[in-house]
Amino acid sequence: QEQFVPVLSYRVGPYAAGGSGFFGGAIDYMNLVNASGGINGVKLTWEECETEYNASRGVECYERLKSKNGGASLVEPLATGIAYGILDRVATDKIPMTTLGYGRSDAANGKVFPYVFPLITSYWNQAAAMVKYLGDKSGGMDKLKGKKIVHLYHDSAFGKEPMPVLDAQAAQYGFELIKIPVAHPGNEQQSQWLQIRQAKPDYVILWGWGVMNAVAIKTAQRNGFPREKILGVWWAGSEEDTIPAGDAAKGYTTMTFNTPGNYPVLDEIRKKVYEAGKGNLDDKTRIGSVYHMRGVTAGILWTEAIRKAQEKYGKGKVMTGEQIRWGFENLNVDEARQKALGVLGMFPPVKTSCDDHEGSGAVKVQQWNGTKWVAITPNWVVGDKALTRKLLEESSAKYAAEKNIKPACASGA
Amino acid sequence: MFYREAGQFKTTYQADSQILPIRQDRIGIATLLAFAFLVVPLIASPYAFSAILIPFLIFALAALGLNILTGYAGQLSLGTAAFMAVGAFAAYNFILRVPGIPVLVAFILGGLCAAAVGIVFGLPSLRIRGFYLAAATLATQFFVVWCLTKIRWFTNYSSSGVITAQKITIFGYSFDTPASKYLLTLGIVCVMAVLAKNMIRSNVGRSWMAVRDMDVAAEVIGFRPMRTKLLAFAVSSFYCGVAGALYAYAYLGTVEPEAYSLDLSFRILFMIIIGGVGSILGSFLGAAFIVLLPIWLNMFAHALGLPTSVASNLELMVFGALIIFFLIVEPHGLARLWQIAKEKLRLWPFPY
Amino acid sequence: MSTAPANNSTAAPYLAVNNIEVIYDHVILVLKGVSLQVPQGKIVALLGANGAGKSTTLKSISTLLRGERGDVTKGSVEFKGERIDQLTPNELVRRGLSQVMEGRHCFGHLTIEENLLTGAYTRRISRAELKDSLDMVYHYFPRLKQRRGSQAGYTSGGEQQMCAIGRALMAKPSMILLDEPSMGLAPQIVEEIFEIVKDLNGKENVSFLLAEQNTMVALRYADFGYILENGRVVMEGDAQELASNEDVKEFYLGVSGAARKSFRDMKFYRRRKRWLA
Amino acid sequence: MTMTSTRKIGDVILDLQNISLAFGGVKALTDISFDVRKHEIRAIIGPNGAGKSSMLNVINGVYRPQQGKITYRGEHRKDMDTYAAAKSGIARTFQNIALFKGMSVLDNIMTGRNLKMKCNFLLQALYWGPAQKEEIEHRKKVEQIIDFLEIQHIRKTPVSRLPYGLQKRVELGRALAAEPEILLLDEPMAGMNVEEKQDMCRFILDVNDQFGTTIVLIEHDMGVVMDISDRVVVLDYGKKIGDGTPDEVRGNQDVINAYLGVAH
Amino acid sequence: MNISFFFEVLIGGLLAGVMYALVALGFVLIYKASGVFNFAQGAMVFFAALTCVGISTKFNVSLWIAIPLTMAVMVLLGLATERIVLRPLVNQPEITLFMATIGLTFFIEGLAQLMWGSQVHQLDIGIEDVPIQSLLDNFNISISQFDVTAAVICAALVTGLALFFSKTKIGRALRAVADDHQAALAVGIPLQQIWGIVWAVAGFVALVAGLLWGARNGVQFALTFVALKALPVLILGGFTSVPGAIVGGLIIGASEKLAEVYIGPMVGGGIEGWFPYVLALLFLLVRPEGLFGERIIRRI
Ligand SMILES: Nc1ncnc2c1ncn2[C@@H]1O[C@H](COP(=O)(O)OP(=O)(O)OP(=O)(O)O)[C@@H](O)[C@H]1O
Ligand SMILES: Nc1ncnc2c1ncn2[C@@H]1O[C@H](COP(=O)(O)OP(=O)(O)OP(=O)(O)O)[C@@H](O)[C@H]1O
Ligand SMILES: [Mg+2]
Ligand SMILES: [Mg+2]
Repeated sequence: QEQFVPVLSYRVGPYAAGGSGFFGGAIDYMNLVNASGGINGVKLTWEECETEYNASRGVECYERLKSKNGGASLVEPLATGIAYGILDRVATDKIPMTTLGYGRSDAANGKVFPYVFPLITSYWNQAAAMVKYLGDKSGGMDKLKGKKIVHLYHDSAFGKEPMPVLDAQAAQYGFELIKIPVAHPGNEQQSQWLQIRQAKPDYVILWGWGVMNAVAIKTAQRNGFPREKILGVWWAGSEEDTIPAGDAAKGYTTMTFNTPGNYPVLDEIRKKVYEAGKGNLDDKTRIGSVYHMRGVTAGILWTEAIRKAQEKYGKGKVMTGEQIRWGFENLNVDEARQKALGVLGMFPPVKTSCDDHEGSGAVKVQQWNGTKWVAITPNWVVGDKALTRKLLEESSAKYAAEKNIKPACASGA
Repeated sequence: MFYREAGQFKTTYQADSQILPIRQDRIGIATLLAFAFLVVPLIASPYAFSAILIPFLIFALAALGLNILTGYAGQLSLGTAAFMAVGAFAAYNFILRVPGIPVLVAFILGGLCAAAVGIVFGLPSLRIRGFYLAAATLATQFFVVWCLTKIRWFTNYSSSGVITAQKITIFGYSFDTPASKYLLTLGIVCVMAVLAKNMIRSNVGRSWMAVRDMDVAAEVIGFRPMRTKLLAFAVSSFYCGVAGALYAYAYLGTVEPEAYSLDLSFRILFMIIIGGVGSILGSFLGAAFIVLLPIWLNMFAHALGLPTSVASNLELMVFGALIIFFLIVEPHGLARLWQIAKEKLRLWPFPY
Repeated sequence: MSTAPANNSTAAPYLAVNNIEVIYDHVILVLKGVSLQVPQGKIVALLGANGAGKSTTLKSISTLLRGERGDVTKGSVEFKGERIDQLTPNELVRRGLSQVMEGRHCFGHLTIEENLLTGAYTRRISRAELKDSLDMVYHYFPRLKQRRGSQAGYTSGGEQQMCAIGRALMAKPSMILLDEPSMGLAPQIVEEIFEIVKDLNGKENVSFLLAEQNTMVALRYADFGYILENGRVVMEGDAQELASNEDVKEFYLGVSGAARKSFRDMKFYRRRKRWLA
Repeated sequence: MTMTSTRKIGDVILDLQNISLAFGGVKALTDISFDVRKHEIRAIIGPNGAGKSSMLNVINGVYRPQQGKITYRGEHRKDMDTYAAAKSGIARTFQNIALFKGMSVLDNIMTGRNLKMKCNFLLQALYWGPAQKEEIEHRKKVEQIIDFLEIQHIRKTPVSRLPYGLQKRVELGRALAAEPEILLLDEPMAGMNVEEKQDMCRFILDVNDQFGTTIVLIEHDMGVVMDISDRVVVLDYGKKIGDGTPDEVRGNQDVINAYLGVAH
Repeated sequence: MNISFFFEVLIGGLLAGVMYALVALGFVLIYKASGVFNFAQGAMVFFAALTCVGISTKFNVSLWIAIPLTMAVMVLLGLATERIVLRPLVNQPEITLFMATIGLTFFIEGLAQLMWGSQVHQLDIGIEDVPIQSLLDNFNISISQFDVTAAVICAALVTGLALFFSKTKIGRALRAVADDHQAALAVGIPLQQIWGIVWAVAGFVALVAGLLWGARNGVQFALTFVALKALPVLILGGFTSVPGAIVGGLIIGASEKLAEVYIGPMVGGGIEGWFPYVLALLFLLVRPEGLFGERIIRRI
């Protein structure tokens, strides 16, 4: 009895470092689950397919693996392009897709996107939380008035995603928002940072991806801009972003949906997986790194969804995609459950519903101390969720209209 | 062997200028087409349709377009993906904004928009050639993608900048199964391949090749380089535009402008070089090679049970090495290899 | 069919081509077993109609065939008693075997003088010696001296031809393969070129193998000749002997009977009699 | 040798006056005037680099002379335009063969007829109706030329595989396909043996005879030039040093000094 | 906008341009020698930087030992490329050779990551990337001392290469080879040897570029993208000119930065991706062979 998970990973190309960390984490956790007897006795199996972060190859991988070994339980491509490429397909094939911290923010509306789960938090909630954090940091939201915030973004759909939120909040709190795009891939940012130096902003929001992040930090340093004032998006907040920047990254802060640190589950992975020679990372020091931890988190949420589904449809049985979808929609990983799993505080409590495929929306802020990340907000930060909810409803309604979808909660299978 | 043309005499020029003058070839192609249209839909798996056959056909069409420009008219271009993007986004907007427009018409209009863009960006080719032109066509690539991300109208103000292709419905029949999408794509590709072949064997095609082989001489003979080159750009972009629309509608379903990145342009260029520059058959062979090889390698690497990161990197290396190997064996591409094989067959059992 | 005795000199030939077969593109058989010899210090002419395979023969000797997707599938080539089929052209030039290719092949972007200088690439010589060699070429081709600063791509056809020949001379070879040296040259230059050939042959003991369409002149200067038809040697012999052969006279020299006929009086297209085996 | 031609040579069809052409410091042509009469075979001779090819390039508009006037069929102009030249019936062959290397012999010759083809590319793409008819019609004409030049057996061969001499013949075919009024031939017989030259001469004479095509010919083989041309102009260093019938030119001391060397 | 800001942008652009030129140089070398547009140059930059870092971390040696070792590796890579890829492709059309270098790109990228893993690394070559304090204090102009050092290194490299090509007979031979492989062989130019030398030198240039860019942006796969920055430099300066690479780099760097700062905001920014290409294109319309490229000879 085996539950099959296709792994659409990328381990070559420009994003290989992140891909190997994330998928390594997810596989490590699945190994750990198997080492502890599986999910109520059901073992997990998986097969990897190299997508190269490329939409067309990702679709091929998805199609190749989706009906293998009794059918795919779920997919997680960790690539926006691939996620879009298979968005329609997962609904037809009835395979839930998770998009942890990326993808369409409005997919949190389960009435329109029954099979898509942007778990934990979406870009919009992140942006709202950023503003919240900056407000708190300035000593209260009212202190934001008259402040200057630069939104330095990757010039693509990804970088523009938070703009509706930021614009609304700028109007609400009266700060000045300066938007500066960086052309892909962003390996030269002298002109942007000169502009920033000129504008003398109070904060810079760094909405970057890939090499752009390290270069931004480096260029900030060479232009004498303090890194403490830079607040990166979570895709700009991994070791892969700070290590290349070297000393320049010290003091740099970013958002994250994992609290950095060590957790019992990581120790278990070290012991039961790596010592058994089944570890997925070549370099053991990367255990517990940001991407790895994100992968572990994904693994946890996947297994929890399967577990949940088993509770409803029969313990110890292999679940179908449709049943797991229900599991994802009824997740409840609260602190008690986290404690049981040995991950208390590693990510915010997640509770999903048909209306809310995201399940949380809370984030933390972390800072690079020169060697590792440390959380600098003791509690989870949540921004203006009413605002993001409104945007989400509008946007998903538009999608539904375009695609002729009648918004409705999927009935349990 | 049965591959002989002996005894087949052409009594009219019409017969002699057929697309396939040798009877065995005609039979072969007819069988292949019958197979593709009638048998494949019955036996292929959904995976084969939506992950291999459809992308193969679409890439082949785009490669055909690029081959018209690069292979026949001799203008090296790295902007293929941009033209595809124009086709896709234009088709999307036509369907969105012109109620009731037939999908095929929208595809054609999308292609025409791409052709218009092609003409504009083809203008420099009148002065610039070779790798200089290739590097300059990168301007098209970056500029078009930039425009599509910057001007929100093109993506209907979608917050993510991603368009969702509408359903393909023709005369009330909606193409939503992989098999039906495959047949639609196959139909379009076949028609366009025949049109391309016709152009190549008549005066337009000769004008392109003349300009490619020696533009000064072509001018002396009375071809006008400007018209010829721009026509090549237009036709090629049209093909790419239609391919781009199919890429969005029949393959991915949703696309963001970045899906039409430089990477895609290069992939299509690889296809024509591996397949055969200046050969219609080559476009298909090259597309098959570039689509299938990584998949095979990937499956093969898994079968070997190598650690995944090693496997992925080895795949890449083997892919690169195979490209080089094929070029060394036959610099003129798979199509030429095929032709040589046929010539050998004709002489068989004698070596020459 | 004339059967001049095969090379009757006792010494091993300077250059020997033994029964070579050449295939282009894996399928087109062009040379079907060609053998020929060039004794040291002699001028040998290779004659034949268009497409007979003269250029191919020369290219297979100088191993330049590889670059054109041609293969020598059978036979061997020996130069100074050693097999050279596997050597690189660079090594051949170092050993004293140079080729002047058909169709000029000058380096278009280099000036005439630079073209000539590249000809001396393989020689390790002082500036003064280099200059001497240049002067020698300029002495033979004064026209080149005038155009020394122009890019070869912009010079006239004849100037390019001179440049190509001059470039080969710069290597101071002991054996030169000349492919159609007279093509596109004005009559008195043609004479001059053959005088140069004679000169080099006489004074410096340079051997020549020349493929030439201008049979009249070629046979006048050559010691020995081969006639190639369709990739086979169909006739060989002393130059004088060949020149007096009736068939050769008719087809290659344009003299039938006693006198040369006017081109205007050729009322019929000539059907060549083929010496086919 | 006697002139046995029955052709009647007509009026001046092409008249070049005081043509000067320079490339940077190189004076390719200096103040050259000469004319070409209808139906005649006009030869241009001269040493290498004298400016012969440049002269042809001026006539069909590849080069624009800095000075001078060209009168063609009664029209005066400062210089020609390649397209206009082709359109008004000037066709040529080149010294360095300028065939389209990637195409077959047949296609190469077909390109010669492009100005006579009227169908637009959409019809051609459909290859149907008028387009097909047109294609076949022109194919017939081209086949006549192929027969005339006796190159039937290589019809479908890519030209790059042909030996030099045959390529020259194909190039002539391409020029003939345009049914030109004036045919400019730049060393059509270079690299040919006597027999092939004889054939080539025959072609030229026949074209001249049968179609009345005017021919301007550059050639280094004095035998050919003296035998078949009606009038000869001699260039040297970009200057005209002689003009007249072959016999006149042959006797001209300047020409002997500059070009012929010994009297032929 | 004030004048010191203008100068800041201008100088920043010029220095960035020098960095582009460094990469462009590698292209020029190989194009000059063989008429091949070496698509693998970006991959070689990545390979060099990664190998250098990989050697120094894996064997725990200092960078100053790793650099010469890497150089040896790059030379070997160059020679192997000549032997395995180029030699069998002599006299083939440019596009074929171009494609072969694309194959080479995949191979090198795979090889680099296979050997050293796909992690990102920091590369510290001991030059701090901070503004020069005196300039900042006195003129309020921020110029990184790293960039200035890089410019000096680049200038030295360009001068060296320019001399090498103009003063040695290899330089002339290179130009001959680029014109006509077949004829170059016929006059006895040892094509193999020349290509070997050039690829080895290109490997060296890639190493220098890799070290500087790696120190600047970190050693990661994205180093291969710097090739995209070098292309407009190359077409503007001319594929065949070493000084052209420098001048092109300066022009592209300065104008791209000025455009982004002064024109960018008007059209929504992010124009650095295409602006250099469009600029280069405009230059090409005036001079189709780039500023210093050899004129293309078209004659019949
Ligand atoms: N690269 C090639 N590919 C295919 N066939 C070729 C190639 N080069 C030459 N041939 C063929 O080989 C034969 C011999 O050609 P070659 O050039 O040796 O003749 P040639 O005697 O030098 O003629 P010419 O006097 O015209 O120069 C010709 O029939 C030609 O078609
Ligand atoms: N495009 C050009 N640029 C520079 N110089 C040129 C150009 N075309 C011709 N020339 C020069 O003009 C002169 C005349 O050249 P042209 O080609 O007309 O000579 P030609 O009489 O045809 O000689 P040949 O018999 O050798 O072919 C030559 O010196 C040549 O170098
Ligand atoms: Mg020959
Ligand atoms: Mg000439």
